[in-house]
Amino acid sequence: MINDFIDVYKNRHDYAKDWKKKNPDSKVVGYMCSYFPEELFYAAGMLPVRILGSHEPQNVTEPYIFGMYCPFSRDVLAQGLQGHYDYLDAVSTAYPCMHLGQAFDSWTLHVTQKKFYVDMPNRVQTPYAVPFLTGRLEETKQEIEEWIGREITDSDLKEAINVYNENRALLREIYEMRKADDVPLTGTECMYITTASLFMDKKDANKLLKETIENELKGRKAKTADDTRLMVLGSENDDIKFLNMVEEFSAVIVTDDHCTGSRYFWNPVEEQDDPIQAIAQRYIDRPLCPQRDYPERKRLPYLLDMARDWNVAGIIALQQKFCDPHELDKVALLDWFKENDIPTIYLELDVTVPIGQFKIRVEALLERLREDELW
Amino acid sequence: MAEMEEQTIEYWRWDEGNWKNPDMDFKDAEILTAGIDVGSVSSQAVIMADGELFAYGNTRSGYNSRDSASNVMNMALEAVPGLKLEDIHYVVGTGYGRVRVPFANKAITEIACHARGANYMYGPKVRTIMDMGGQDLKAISCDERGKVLNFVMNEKCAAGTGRGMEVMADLLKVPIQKVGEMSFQVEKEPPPVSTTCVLFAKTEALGLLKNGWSVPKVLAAYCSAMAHRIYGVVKTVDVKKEFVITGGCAKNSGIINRLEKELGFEIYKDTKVDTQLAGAIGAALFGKALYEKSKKK
Amino acid sequence: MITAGIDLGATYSKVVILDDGKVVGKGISKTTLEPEESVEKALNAALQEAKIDKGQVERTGVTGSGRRAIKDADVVATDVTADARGAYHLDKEVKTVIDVGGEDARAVKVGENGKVINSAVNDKCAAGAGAFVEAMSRAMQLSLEEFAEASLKSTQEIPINAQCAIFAESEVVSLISDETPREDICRAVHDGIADRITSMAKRVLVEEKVGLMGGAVMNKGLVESIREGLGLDPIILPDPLFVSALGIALMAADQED
Amino acid sequence: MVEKKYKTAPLKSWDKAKEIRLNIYKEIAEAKSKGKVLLGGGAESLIALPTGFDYAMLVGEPYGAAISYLAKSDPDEYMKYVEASEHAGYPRDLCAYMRNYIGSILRDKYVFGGPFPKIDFYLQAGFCDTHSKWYQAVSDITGRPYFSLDLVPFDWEIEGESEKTKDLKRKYIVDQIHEAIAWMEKQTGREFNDETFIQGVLNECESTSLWAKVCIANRAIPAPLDEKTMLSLYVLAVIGRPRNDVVEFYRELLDEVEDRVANQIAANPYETARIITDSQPPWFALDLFRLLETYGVVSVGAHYTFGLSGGWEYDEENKTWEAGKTPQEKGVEVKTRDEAANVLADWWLRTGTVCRGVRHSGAGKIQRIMDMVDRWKVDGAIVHLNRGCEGTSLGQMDIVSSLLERGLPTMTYEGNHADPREYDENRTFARIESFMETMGLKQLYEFKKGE
Repeated sequence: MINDFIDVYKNRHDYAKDWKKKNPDSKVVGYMCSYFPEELFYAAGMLPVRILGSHEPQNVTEPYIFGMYCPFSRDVLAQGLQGHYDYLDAVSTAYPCMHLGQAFDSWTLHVTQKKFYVDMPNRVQTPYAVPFLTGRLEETKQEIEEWIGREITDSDLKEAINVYNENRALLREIYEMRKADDVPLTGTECMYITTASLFMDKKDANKLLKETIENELKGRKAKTADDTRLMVLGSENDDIKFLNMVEEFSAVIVTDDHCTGSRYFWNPVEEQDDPIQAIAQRYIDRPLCPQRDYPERKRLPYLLDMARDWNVAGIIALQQKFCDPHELDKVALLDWFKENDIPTIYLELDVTVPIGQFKIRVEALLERLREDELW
Repeated sequence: MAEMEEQTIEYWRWDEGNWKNPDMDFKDAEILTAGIDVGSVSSQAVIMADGELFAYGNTRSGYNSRDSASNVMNMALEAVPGLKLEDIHYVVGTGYGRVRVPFANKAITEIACHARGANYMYGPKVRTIMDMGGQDLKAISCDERGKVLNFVMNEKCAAGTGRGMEVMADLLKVPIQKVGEMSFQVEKEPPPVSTTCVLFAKTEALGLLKNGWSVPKVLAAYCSAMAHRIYGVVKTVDVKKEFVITGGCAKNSGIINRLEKELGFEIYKDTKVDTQLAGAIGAALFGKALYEKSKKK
Repeated sequence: MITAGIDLGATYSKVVILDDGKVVGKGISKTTLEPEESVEKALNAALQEAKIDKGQVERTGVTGSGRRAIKDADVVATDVTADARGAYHLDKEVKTVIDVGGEDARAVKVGENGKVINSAVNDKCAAGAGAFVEAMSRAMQLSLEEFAEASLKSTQEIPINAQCAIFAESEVVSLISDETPREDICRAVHDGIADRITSMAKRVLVEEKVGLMGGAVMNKGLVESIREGLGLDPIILPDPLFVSALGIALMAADQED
Repeated sequence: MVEKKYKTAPLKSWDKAKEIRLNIYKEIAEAKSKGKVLLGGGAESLIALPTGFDYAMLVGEPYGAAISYLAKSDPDEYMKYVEASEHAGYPRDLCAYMRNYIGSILRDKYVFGGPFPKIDFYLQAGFCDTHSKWYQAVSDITGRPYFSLDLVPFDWEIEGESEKTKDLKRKYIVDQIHEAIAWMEKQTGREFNDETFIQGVLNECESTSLWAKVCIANRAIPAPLDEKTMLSLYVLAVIGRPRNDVVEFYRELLDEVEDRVANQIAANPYETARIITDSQPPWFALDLFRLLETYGVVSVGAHYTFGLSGGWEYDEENKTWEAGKTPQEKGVEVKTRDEAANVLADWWLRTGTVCRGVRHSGAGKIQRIMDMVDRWKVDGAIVHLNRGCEGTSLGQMDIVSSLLERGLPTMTYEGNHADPREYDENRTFARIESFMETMGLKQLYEFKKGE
């Protein structure tokens, strides 16, 4: 049920520690970017958990990371330096971006030495990306096998793929439900669900998702057709406080494009003879982070389709302050939605949300979208 | 240990006061509405009679937004003997403290209100509004009714906001009302200061003074840096020549003239109304429309 | 020997008179646009306290951001060096000095004999500790003392992001309009600044004992937040405003002819 | 006046470097009228790739830096470039090279005179987040096609990357080189000349190997070169390393520098302390090196200065980096396009340290810096926390902490390599002064602002 997800979100470390108690022979591996091929690690009986920030100001990262790196990357590193992830057996990432990569490098120097690093290609648009990533994943698989001292079989992999695919399908189902005029859950609630699932054993998550869909969401009306439908998109975002503030103004967030939201689970692994290649293909084909959307701009039409399918009236683009890949899309993105007549505001996230400064921008957007009220 | 000297003059303070239109009587009006703009720095209350500016009050914001709202409303009411708060049909709050105006019927953002207010002050031709507040720069584009079409605000860096000018006025001991005028007392326009960061500009300004720059020259360099910065924000909306500035900064000719040079055209200044009132005026006008709407229901 | 140490800072000019290593007079004045005058004022006050004539001063040392304005000093050194020297004199065990001034904050790692090992100063977007508190106390309509006291009574932590002082200011304005208790806002301001100061200080690889100095450390609320941020128990150096002036006076006395 | 410790002499190669550089920019301006293919792209773009055509190439980073020089001579003019891009909506904290470059396109103004050259296509190796997207934005503006080659660098040697991983990376790049050649042929409608390409590749290896040797010569005491001079010398490799005249230049330069070492001719006749810096300098404010000189300090280089144009090969045995051995030196014959592609990919992955450092910091980058401290006999370090280039600032704070832990006096200052609004000279100079006191150095003569 939604409250259970909220509980996991808030007590993510307790969840992981409990899991470890229940699975004493298994390992917990922290990862930093949603391009990380979790299936490989899950197939090895591990629990992959996403490392996110805590949204609290901190004073521990400055000796290790430059202040012009995005607040998210600094917040992530702070979690490690403050010892919140002490239960991790390894830290890992697929090449994310320079900023999060810096957090990873510092983390391996100062916090967790055991690491896995996947050279995720950036130019996913080249045909050579799949064979390259497949090769790198095969090596990663070997590294895991050496570490845990046993083989990861094809059937382990297929099992992991099935569990992850089921999770993706269930989350998609919830997103489909948000297409309704009377939305069964708020964007804030949905963010709790998707983000909590980043920390959960997907088998547990799937069970809970099924229950939530069947027993809680079906027939529920969290918001009505009078609420203004919005989409949020941009870089990492689990700013519950922000979403909550937006939805207090008779608005509802019905879909998103964030790596902690839809981008994480949108597409399944399509079956192929070679499960490793199937996994590689999935990460190459998934919805794009701006970091990997070039030379052609494929992300913008994708976002427009999503906005239309979910019938949104306006868009709130949120990026982590100093996030270069998002900033490099800013002009194109704003032009694109202007051409396509969807009012959009663009905000920058920091460690804490300056609610006062954001309120006015959000309210002004809503006033624009609901002009009948004032005019 | 020798005494530290107390600094008593507040160079950064704008004028305060109230006003009433001497040619109007509130008893003739069908609808009386008020707009209260509780900003981070100053608060304004405007009373409008059938959509015409009738009276206002303007004062520094205090710590408590509710008190600021009440104070400034009382100030406006005091300008009109016999007028009481109960006589006013509809009150709209705007500005930072918009939801804290205790006697308001509705809160509306200053973005919508400034556009609407500018439309009243300068007429329906206005298409671009720049509001320079204490900590925000807002560039707004609007239609002939003063309806917002798009808006942009400064992000990630407060450089170039009104607060910076206050700090500078305080540092150089120049009353803020005189900053503009004084910034033209230079033989040759100096290059803009390299940083508009409020805190760094302070050290840079001190450095320039030590290098023998005159106060007007430093002000000129700072005003032109501010104009640059504002222009940068404005440029990201569709700038039209029908351009006005609202807020306290509109009174600073040192910035305005330099901004005009950058824009390559003259900014509309043709209004008799104090530019600081734009938000409150817009709010009062929305109040009238909303009141009429509520009557129709 | 009688020496005068002058610390010409951005906000205040401070002077210390030493007689054979003993402080006999101190003086302070607000730094104006005529730095020489400001120094003259502070110097006269210090001389008066010391009951010494100007002519008796044998050597003069000058430090502080405005040091270039003072001609004919025997020793000129930057604040970093003077901070370390002054702090070492006051407490031989101090290994890290944190100097919190009006505009800048600085951390100095002190080595043998008061020599500087390394130092850090706040970078862009993180300046103005003392000045920021002043502005905030003004916004809250409190005196600086009231502001500091209020903060110590706070019962909850409210995170504000103080990377840019001006934006922090608007966060404070939002807190005010949200009717957050005054004490908590005061504390939030101190915590925010302390985060910046301690972040910066950690760059010099802080070692105990930590000594605090500078005008802003007279603010108890801020000191409490710094203490928490460091996770260490710093001491406040005696006469925290005059440590640099003391340091440079000592350097003037040390100087070989 | 203090007495000079060493003799000094102006560098003879200086004028030639300037001449070749201006020639290259002139060739770009005239490329279209001379029927050449004209392309744009970044310095780390395997710039031997287009040598299969009769071509000219505008390399983005030095071009962005060239615009930033204006900040010194004509600040108003400089502002017009950077503001043009900001007014178009490109955020202010993006790479300053890129913003200057985009401003130049939007103003249709070539900083060396005339309109912005009509580029046929853009070619960029995506080795940092910004570079990959930079030319996408440029392609949005100009409508010119863009090819991006994904460059996944080797990790630092200390990480023990497997041979299999290295092979995969090499193959990934070789495949894309072939893809790029086919793409370029399609864009230009011209045939790719394998012979000139092979020569270009060999030149690229040789230029960069020679530059590494020049840097190595700077280990000598007194240092024959200071970093400020090196910045003007390495740039030729950045913009033209596959060119014959550039290879020739570096051969002569190496001779001259080795001659200076033999005769103890110093860059700074007062040399008393040696430092390294980190990241690009603020290009418009190289006076900070001049200030350091007045204290007898010579900056002997930076990871950036050494690595951007340098080919460095790891010496497993001594855990250090030496100048990369070129195919010519190894006696490897390169006869086909595919062989050349393989040589180019391998050279780049193996010997390119800046590109690697933009992807991987951590222990490897720290090791590289420590190696410089040891081998170049360094007494201190000045780290430019570069707000304009997040690629080169990767790992900087960890490097600073490591240097401090090692006991090496280290100073930081915040700035920007190509946007003067983010650099505060007064504050930086004040810090340098404190730092000099910390290092126990005295100013030997008065500092005068440079020309």
